Amino acid sequence: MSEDFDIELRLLSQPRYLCVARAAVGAAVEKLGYSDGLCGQIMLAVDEAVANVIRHGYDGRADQPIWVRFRPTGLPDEASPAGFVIVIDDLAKQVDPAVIKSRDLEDVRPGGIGVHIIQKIMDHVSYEPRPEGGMRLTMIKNPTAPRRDSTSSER
Amino acid sequence: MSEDFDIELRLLSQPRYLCVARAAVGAAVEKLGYSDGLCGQIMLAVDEAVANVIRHGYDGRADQPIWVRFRPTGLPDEASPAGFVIVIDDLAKQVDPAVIKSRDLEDVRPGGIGVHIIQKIMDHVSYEPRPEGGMRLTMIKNPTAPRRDSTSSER
Amino acid sequence: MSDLITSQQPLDDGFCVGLTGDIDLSRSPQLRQDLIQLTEQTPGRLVVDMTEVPYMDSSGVATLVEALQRQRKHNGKMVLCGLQPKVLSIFEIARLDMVFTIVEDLDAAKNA
Amino acid sequence: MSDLITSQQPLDDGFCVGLTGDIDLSRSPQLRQDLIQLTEQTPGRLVVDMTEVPYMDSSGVATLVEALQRQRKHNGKMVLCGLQPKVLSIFEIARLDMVFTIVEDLDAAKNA
Ligand SMILES: Nc1ncnc2c1ncn2[C@@H]1O[C@H](COP(=O)(O)OP(=O)(O)O)[C@@H](O)[C@H]1O
Ligand SMILES: Nc1ncnc2c1ncn2[C@@H]1O[C@H](COP(=O)(O)OP(=O)(O)O)[C@@H](O)[C@H]1O
Repeated sequence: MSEDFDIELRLLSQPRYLCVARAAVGAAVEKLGYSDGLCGQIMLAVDEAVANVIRHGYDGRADQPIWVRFRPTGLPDEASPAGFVIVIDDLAKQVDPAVIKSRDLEDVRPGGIGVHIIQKIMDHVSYEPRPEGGMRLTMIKNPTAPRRDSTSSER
Repeated sequence: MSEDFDIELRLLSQPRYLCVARAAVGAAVEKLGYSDGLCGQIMLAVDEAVANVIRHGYDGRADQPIWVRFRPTGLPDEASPAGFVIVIDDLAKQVDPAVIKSRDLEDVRPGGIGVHIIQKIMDHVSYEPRPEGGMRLTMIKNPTAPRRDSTSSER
Repeated sequence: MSDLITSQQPLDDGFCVGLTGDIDLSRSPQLRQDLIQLTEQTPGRLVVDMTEVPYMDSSGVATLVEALQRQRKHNGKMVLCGLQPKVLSIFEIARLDMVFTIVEDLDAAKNA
Repeated sequence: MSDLITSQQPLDDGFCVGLTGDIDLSRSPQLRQDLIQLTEQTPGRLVVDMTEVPYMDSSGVATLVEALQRQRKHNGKMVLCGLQPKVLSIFEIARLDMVFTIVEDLDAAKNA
């Protein structure tokens, strides 16, 4: 399956490599035509997702693999950015996807906003256990359709 | 072997993904403590190396894999950046490493300076055919030793 | 204080620090230490100048929420200023822009 | 002209263009087309303002060398200005800083 992706990044599960994951994805989406502001948000979503794998999936272990894969989708159009799919895989403990969710935003306390950020930025977000072990996060951003309303559906 | 590296990036052999390779490596070396100027040069060396694989190794074919691997070396020291190794692998045609060299710099004409740039920026540069097919480029930057003369040997 | 803090300045009614660099999970534990020290020694107004912070993730924001709560517990105040648009946007997404006192610049922060 | 060119300005004795964005192998073929057109229509001085180019690799430099040689062939002149330190450094590494006329800014370029 990994051959289906234009870009595949494998990182050790260390916070110092978060910057590598977001830089790689940031460069890819900038090239697709996303604005500075949107690139920043997409980089943030990737950062939050990888940080969660390190902290929750691997409980801070520093020697485990994390894979970040990227593929543009839809027809890249002169006037508007194409969409993309990002898949993040790990070999961490498997959890029920239903437990992966942020705190109620009204109940202010430190932390508990990462998953909310990811969902807010991406058009589609889903977690699933992988048959071969570990978890998979799939994040999709739809192509921008400038003719129609440009904010997309599944927000 | 790929497990020996902290970071592994696989890219399709397309010029639009050069920015992804240099952004990933740039973020990694910035985190190691390299200055802005040196980060820029290291990103340039990676760009030149990957561009050469696309143009010369794959003759411009856009659907082939390129692997960029990164690992810090030496003891990261508070005052000075650690060294690193970058290995770039492909499945492209195998050539005699002796033919991989830039033009004479005195003989000014368009192109023919990429390999020179790589050699100038890195401390060690070597090309070799891989037993499993394709070529391998190994680039090494030595840890900076602030006590002694900080420019390193094999330039 | 760590390399996260570039400037420190006493105020009439508190203290001001300037942060620098990207703040993500690799640096937020350090920020947490620095802020614990700062909130302990600053009874009144704690101003955090983020002009030189190009990027912050939720681990950095969590650290600021914790410091805010610590300041409030001893009736102190915490004010953020100089947020770049990308950094401000994470506060907005998390709806924390109303929880914090966020102002334009240092001058405004001294009076907020 | 492509999205590489942000500004165009006729000069007393030639023409000035401003480039923008990273110039690597993904954009240098486009730069080559633009520069062929420009050198054909500019008999005198061709000024290339690189103030807004944060990054350039050797494919971009090769394109500029080609344009320089084309300009010289018909006794024209080519001047580069506004190079950011990182961009200048590739010209130095390739020892092309002496081959090109490289000046600080647009004003200097008009008289170089
Ligand atoms: N990759 C993951 N693997 C396992 N559990 C996760 C993962 N990501 C998030 N979670 C769960 O979802 C919760 C909410 O995550 P998040 O919104 O990022 O806030 P925080 O990480 O600060 O708790 C986490 O506390 C954790 O229980
Ligand atoms: N990855 C590679 N695979 C095969 N040949 C290469 C590779 N990199 C460089 N070369 C050879 O080395 C020569 C010099 O490369 P370089 O200095 O980058 O200049 P240019 O690419 O402009 O010719 C190339 O013309 C090519 O013959």
